Amino acid sequence: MRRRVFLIAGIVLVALVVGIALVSLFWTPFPAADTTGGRLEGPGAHHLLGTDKLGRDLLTRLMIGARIAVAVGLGAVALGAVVGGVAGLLAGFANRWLDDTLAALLDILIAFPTLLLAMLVVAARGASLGSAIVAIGLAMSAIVARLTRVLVKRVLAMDYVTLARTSGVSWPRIVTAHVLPNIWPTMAVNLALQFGLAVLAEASLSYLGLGPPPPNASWGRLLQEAQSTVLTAPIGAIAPGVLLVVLVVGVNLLADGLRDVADPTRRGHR
Amino acid sequence: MILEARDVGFRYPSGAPVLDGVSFGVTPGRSVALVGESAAGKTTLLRLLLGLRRPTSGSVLFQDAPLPTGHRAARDFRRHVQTVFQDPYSSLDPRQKVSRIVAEPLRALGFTDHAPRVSAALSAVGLPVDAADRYPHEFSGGQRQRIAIARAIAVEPTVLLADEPVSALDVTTKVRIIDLLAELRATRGLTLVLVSHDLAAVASLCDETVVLERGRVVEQGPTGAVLGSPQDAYTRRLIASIPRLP
Amino acid sequence: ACGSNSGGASPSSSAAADANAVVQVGSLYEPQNLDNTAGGGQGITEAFNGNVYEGLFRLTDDGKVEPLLATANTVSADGLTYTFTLRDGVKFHSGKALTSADVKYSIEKVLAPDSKSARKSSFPEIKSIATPDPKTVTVTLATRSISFIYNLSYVWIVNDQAGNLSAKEDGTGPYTLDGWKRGSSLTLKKNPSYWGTAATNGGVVFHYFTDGSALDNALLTNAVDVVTSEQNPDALAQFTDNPAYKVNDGHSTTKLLLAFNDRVAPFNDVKVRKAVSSAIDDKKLLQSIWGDHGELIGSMVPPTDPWHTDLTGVNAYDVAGAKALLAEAGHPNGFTFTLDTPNYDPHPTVAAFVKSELAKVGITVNINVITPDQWYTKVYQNKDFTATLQEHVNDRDVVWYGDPNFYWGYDNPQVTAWIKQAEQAGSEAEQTELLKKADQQIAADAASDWLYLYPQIVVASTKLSGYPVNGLNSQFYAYGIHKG
Amino acid sequence: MTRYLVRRAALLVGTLLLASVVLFLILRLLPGDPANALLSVGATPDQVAAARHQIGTDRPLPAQFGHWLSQLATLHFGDSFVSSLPVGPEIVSRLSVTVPLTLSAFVLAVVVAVPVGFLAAHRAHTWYGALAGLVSQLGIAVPAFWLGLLLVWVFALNLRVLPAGGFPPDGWSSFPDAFRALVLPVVTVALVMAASLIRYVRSATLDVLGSDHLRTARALGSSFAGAMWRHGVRNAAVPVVSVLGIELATTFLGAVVIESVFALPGLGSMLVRGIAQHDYPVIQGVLFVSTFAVLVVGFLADVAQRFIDPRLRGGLVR
Amino acid sequence: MSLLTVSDLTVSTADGRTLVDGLSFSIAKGHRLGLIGESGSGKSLTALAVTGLLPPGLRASGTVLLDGTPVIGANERSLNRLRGRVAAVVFQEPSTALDPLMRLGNQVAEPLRRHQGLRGAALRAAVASALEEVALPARVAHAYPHEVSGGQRQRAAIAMALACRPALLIADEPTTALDVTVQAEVLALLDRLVAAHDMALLFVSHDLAVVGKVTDEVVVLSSGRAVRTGPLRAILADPQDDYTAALVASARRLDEALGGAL
Ligand SMILES: Nc1ncnc2c1ncn2[C@@H]1O[C@H](COP(=O)(O)OP(=O)(O)OP(=O)(O)O)[C@@H](O)[C@H]1O
Ligand SMILES: Nc1ncnc2c1ncn2[C@@H]1O[C@H](COP(=O)(O)OP(=O)(O)OP(=O)(O)O)[C@@H](O)[C@H]1O
Ligand SMILES: [Mg+2]
Ligand SMILES: [Mg+2]
Ligand code: NI
Repeated sequence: MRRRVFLIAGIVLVALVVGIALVSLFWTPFPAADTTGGRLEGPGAHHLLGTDKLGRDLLTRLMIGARIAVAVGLGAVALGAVVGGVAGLLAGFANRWLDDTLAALLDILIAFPTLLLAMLVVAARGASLGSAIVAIGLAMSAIVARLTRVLVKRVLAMDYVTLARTSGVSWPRIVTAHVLPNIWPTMAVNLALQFGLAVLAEASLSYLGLGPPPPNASWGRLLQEAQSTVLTAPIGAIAPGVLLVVLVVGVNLLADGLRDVADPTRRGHR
Repeated sequence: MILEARDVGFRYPSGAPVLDGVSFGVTPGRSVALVGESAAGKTTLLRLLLGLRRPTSGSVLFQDAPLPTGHRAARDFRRHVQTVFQDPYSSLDPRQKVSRIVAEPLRALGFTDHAPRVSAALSAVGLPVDAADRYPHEFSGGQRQRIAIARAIAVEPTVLLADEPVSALDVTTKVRIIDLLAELRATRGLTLVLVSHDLAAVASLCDETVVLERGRVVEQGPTGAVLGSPQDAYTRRLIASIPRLP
Repeated sequence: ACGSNSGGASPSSSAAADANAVVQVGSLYEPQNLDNTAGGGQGITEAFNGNVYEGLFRLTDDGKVEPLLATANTVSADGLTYTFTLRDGVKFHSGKALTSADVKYSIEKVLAPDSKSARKSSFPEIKSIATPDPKTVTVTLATRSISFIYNLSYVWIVNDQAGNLSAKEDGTGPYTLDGWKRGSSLTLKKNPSYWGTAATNGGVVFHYFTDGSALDNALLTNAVDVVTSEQNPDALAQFTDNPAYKVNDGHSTTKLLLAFNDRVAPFNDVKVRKAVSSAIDDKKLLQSIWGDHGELIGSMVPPTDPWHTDLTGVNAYDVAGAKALLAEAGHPNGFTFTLDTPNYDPHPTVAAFVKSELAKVGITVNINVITPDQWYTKVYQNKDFTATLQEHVNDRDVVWYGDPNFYWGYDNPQVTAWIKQAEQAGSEAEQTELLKKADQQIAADAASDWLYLYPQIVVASTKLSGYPVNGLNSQFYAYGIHKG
Repeated sequence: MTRYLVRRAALLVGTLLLASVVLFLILRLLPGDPANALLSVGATPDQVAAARHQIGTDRPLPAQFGHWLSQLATLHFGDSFVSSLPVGPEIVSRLSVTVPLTLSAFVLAVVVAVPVGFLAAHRAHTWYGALAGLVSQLGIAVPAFWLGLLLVWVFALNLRVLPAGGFPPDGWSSFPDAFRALVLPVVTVALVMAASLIRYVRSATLDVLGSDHLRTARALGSSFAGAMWRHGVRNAAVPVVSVLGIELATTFLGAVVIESVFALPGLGSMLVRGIAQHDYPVIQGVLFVSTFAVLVVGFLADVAQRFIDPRLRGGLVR
Repeated sequence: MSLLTVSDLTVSTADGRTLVDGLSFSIAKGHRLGLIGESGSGKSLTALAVTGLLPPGLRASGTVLLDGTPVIGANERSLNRLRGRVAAVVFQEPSTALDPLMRLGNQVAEPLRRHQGLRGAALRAAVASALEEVALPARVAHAYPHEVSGGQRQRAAIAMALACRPALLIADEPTTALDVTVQAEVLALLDRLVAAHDMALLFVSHDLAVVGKVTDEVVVLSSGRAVRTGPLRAILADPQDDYTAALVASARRLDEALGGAL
């Protein structure tokens, strides 16, 4: 019962942010680049949440930020899951020598900070939303790969995999029929965690000027800009943070809940 | 001989020899038991017979030819030889419905009529039709073992290799599964290779018995002869250990 | 219109001041190393200029050049030979007495091939430096240079025996270096054997921050006494409302430019440049970024340069006029261009504003965010850009408009000639006159769009007095500060 | 165990070598000219060429790599391109902030996370357990610098009990000041770290609570606390230790933003500056040290795990 | 007076399912009782309820008196005094019932230390003799559980349970996971030790033949209910109810198959 409550809470929180992001594609209270408002206006009828230094509508910026947060989270997680998942699968199946080498390489990649990767990608492709996603996704893939490797090895040791082999099931089919379905519940929960970390990582990349270019500011950038005006216009600093927390917590609850509902072994009683 | 081990020796890459000069064979329609205490190498031998591992020395023959290699060539072998394992929990993928589990070898071996074969196999092992739509965790240990057997017989194999298929079950269930296997043997002419240390099961199911001790065959012959007048000290000890009803 | 110089000029009652008190200074500019000819950067100028090292001349806080280690100088009639007499009794911190050899060494150090001095290129060609006696230095120039004395105020006189000064110092100033914790702080101690008036405090500690809010917090918690350059106008409220602090609004020389590439279309057309310049509401931009601080400028010359004239009326904000000009230039429906924007503040914000303003006249701006390194290679060296944003920090840098090869590619032979003549002028009045003409011309040509002049805000505890408030050339003279 | 240690240490050295090659190559892949950072607007082409020659980036790559490796072999990290000062001493000086910061935050995080995670598992069905879970969820979602700013606002600006930031100029020689300077940053990092640790401790505890051997101990008269202490802690430690290793390693450089918020002269800010200026010796030096630290921590975690869990001692289990 | 009295024991889940339903039996000092039934019939839960060790989420009601002390509703402290000293348990799965991280000698030492207060050399001697009692070589004391065979693990578990000389030994399918040969040895060992120390025994199994090796009296459990109680021989001769009849028939089938072969 409590699981249901958490799942529903997760759906509501994520739907809220995703809804905002979708709406922002068609409609925002003001155009993204509009600077016609006054400097740091408080909330009012015209600007519902007030404006920033340049007179941009805060609600508009938050809505666009939602779009970026969702894009960064989904994009980075998708990239990390694919690249990391494939690398982890390879290591999981590899012979000992290859496995050791891959594991050492993963250790090194994990030791390198995301920041360095981000600088590399930005230097190669220019600062953009895509670059941020690629950088975060690549950094994430090392962590995903490490986890995948362990999970894959565990599944491969199960009797049902041996049985599949004795029935002449091909390796690719074993991967899609047994390995992936059995690792995804754990992966999903971890990827949800990574989703949150990706959105937070984008915030610090934006902080260092490596995020998407203006006027499409992410929440991280909003937070950073508003940090200097937190005394005069606190909403600007609080609102993006709250949305960030809403999204990250929502995604985690959603993933936990989905696992519980979608995983047959957790449904009903034991 | 449909399946035969000829002077087979084996060691795992990271260990001491497990099998040493093992020879035995099974003719179509007969059943052979491999008995021996834990770590004697029964499961390992089974793996070799299944072609999951290659013997370090000697050879394994299927229909008097070496085990085929390669995916295509092995298909015929796989169609003829199916397996049931001891642990009814880890041998069923917890995230697949029973229908998919049973259909897996059908799909892999190129059968097209999945649905009728799945329900035929399920009813052959005495499971209700609606079992197909459920997940393994919704079944008891005995029922799971039936699912595993249904999976093995769905492709109508000629040989069934079973690794301790009843050891994890309680007495009542054990008897039911033994009956089921006996029935399948009778109705389908199934050749059975049974790995077990449970001599009651062996006595109920197998024509011949091979006794393994630490990777060597110490005794083999008709089950009645091996159990009735054991020659080897280990076999005698094994028989003496069996608890009997008062 | 802003700078009340009370912080610097009038030390209040020094009765309460403690001559041994240590002044805690908060700054955002950490030195890279301790040598301004080896890439020490803005930070080392702030900490050492006038405090640890001294030049032959000193640039005062209000922009005047006065003699320091030189007591007198004479210029030959052709304006090519300068003779300097050195002050008596000056000793380096290591104890050695100052001689003309040190001066020759120090000037040559700035001009050496491996010198990374930002001033190197502004020096005129020096033919020879002679040291007829230990107290006299004679410098012969290849061409006349009216700015020579001014430029010398940037040349630190160092001990010619000192060797590599990247991690130590040997100057003549009122303080000696006591310690440097990289990434954190730099400590100066009063020099007990200073040749001149001793410092009015016991020492200075510069604390370095990378985050403006952290710096403000340090001031609020009395961890520092003064912030050399406040970057956040919105944090000022907490100091202006508090009697324990004083906010000083001084003049800086840092100009924010929307620099066009004047070589390429569409900005090779003066009408387009003028249109863009007058389509942007600089006043609103300044107000947005800096609140009530900073000033508008109409050209490259800040009010502290002697040749300043108020040109804010040229190409003033006028959307209708801008549209008309665009139509005249053949762009009635505007056009699209890419704005190369450095990735650090305030550039991205300003870019967003420019985009929004130009949208009103139909011009579409694509913002391309780049790193400082990319800016240097792409824009500065390869001149591969259409328009860019950049801040120019130095004073007296209008002269760049006289160099057609400079990155913005402004090429007006008349202006080039004026600027060249100005440097070779016989008097400062003549120089000023010529540069004023050049300045007016570049404004009229809208060579770039000068968006605004940064404020120079020094915030200090009211316990402090006698600190500089203008921070010209990033310097921060600490020797006159009283702490009570 | 000794044989394992030798093999594992050899692997560590191999990985480190591999890391230094990867590191060097990645940096040279970065477009951009390190000489740029040395110069300002107004630099002449001669100055640029002179700068390139001085820092050696005009030499062929293998020569540069060989030079760096030979320096490393004698434990020198070279001179910074930008400041021309040796990198090694600066790293050492910054480690004197980063290491205490990371380690004490780590210890504090463990001290917080273990009891909370344990209670969250032990009382999984109560409001208390749910609350602990929720708090850790929130902790993961809150950006670290937000938390830092909040702590500064409360403890430095309002209560005035701790400094808002900075590190004393004479470092640890004025111990009380240095200690006070690290309190808030340590708490910030620790809370963020604890939030994710709680989850791991909780699940490890759940596993242990359901284990047969704990039940055996209890069935033979051991109290719950006694059984937990003698059997539970060690068994729960096995999975947690490996996570701890990764966690400690990522915090080592992850504190960049925190260093900026609290104006601490740590390794993270040195790296950020190095990257921004393309100062290869600085980046290489910092990353080499941090990679080394991360790998050593991983090594220690592995060894600790094997020390705790005899089942792992069979072979080189990674 | 009986050592263990169970009356109307009911175990149910939080959502109201009844797993053990109104079970009653008693064991007198020095007597033995077998608890049999097929998988899932509630045998293990009964054994756990008797020692107050039900997993969280399950509730017991009814009365369980161990040596006169009520177990259900008792506080931890008094239960800890009963466990090990009055009643000790050997569980089904020797590979998980022992702490994988602790040497067997230390595990055996633990109850000795706790209940007999032994330390140092005396403790080491007691451990050695406890191991000797279950016919384990002394070197096993230094081994970890994964380093010895399943039979040896189960012997160690028995040694732990016997270490404090409990008045009642509860053995929950102690041989199900073992080889027949090892099973025979362990059963013989149990039989001998229980007799030697005059302990009472509650023996849980699904195998009538195995139960028959150690005890005469049995309770037959089906779906949590006792369907039959009495001497094993009587039950074999006359199963009465359907469930017991099926159980007996299965056992006979296997036994006869063997008999035919031997
Ligand atoms: N993958 C493996 N790698 C190394 N050694 C193995 C492997 N699998 C089994 N062994 C070893 O090979 C020997 C024989 O094992 P096997 O599993 O064949 O025995 P078994 O007769 O089936 O025993 P049981 O009755 O316990 O199932 C044992 O000593 C075992 O430890
Ligand atoms: N913690 C639990 N929560 C809910 N149901 C449980 C729990 N533990 C056991 N059960 C259920 O209680 C019933 C009886 O379980 P128990 O373990 O006592 O059976 P058993 O007779 O010991 O069987 P086996 O021979 O397989 O050990 C089973 O249906 C089982 O699914
Ligand atoms: Mg086996
Ligand atoms: Mg049980
Ligand atoms: Ni003014």
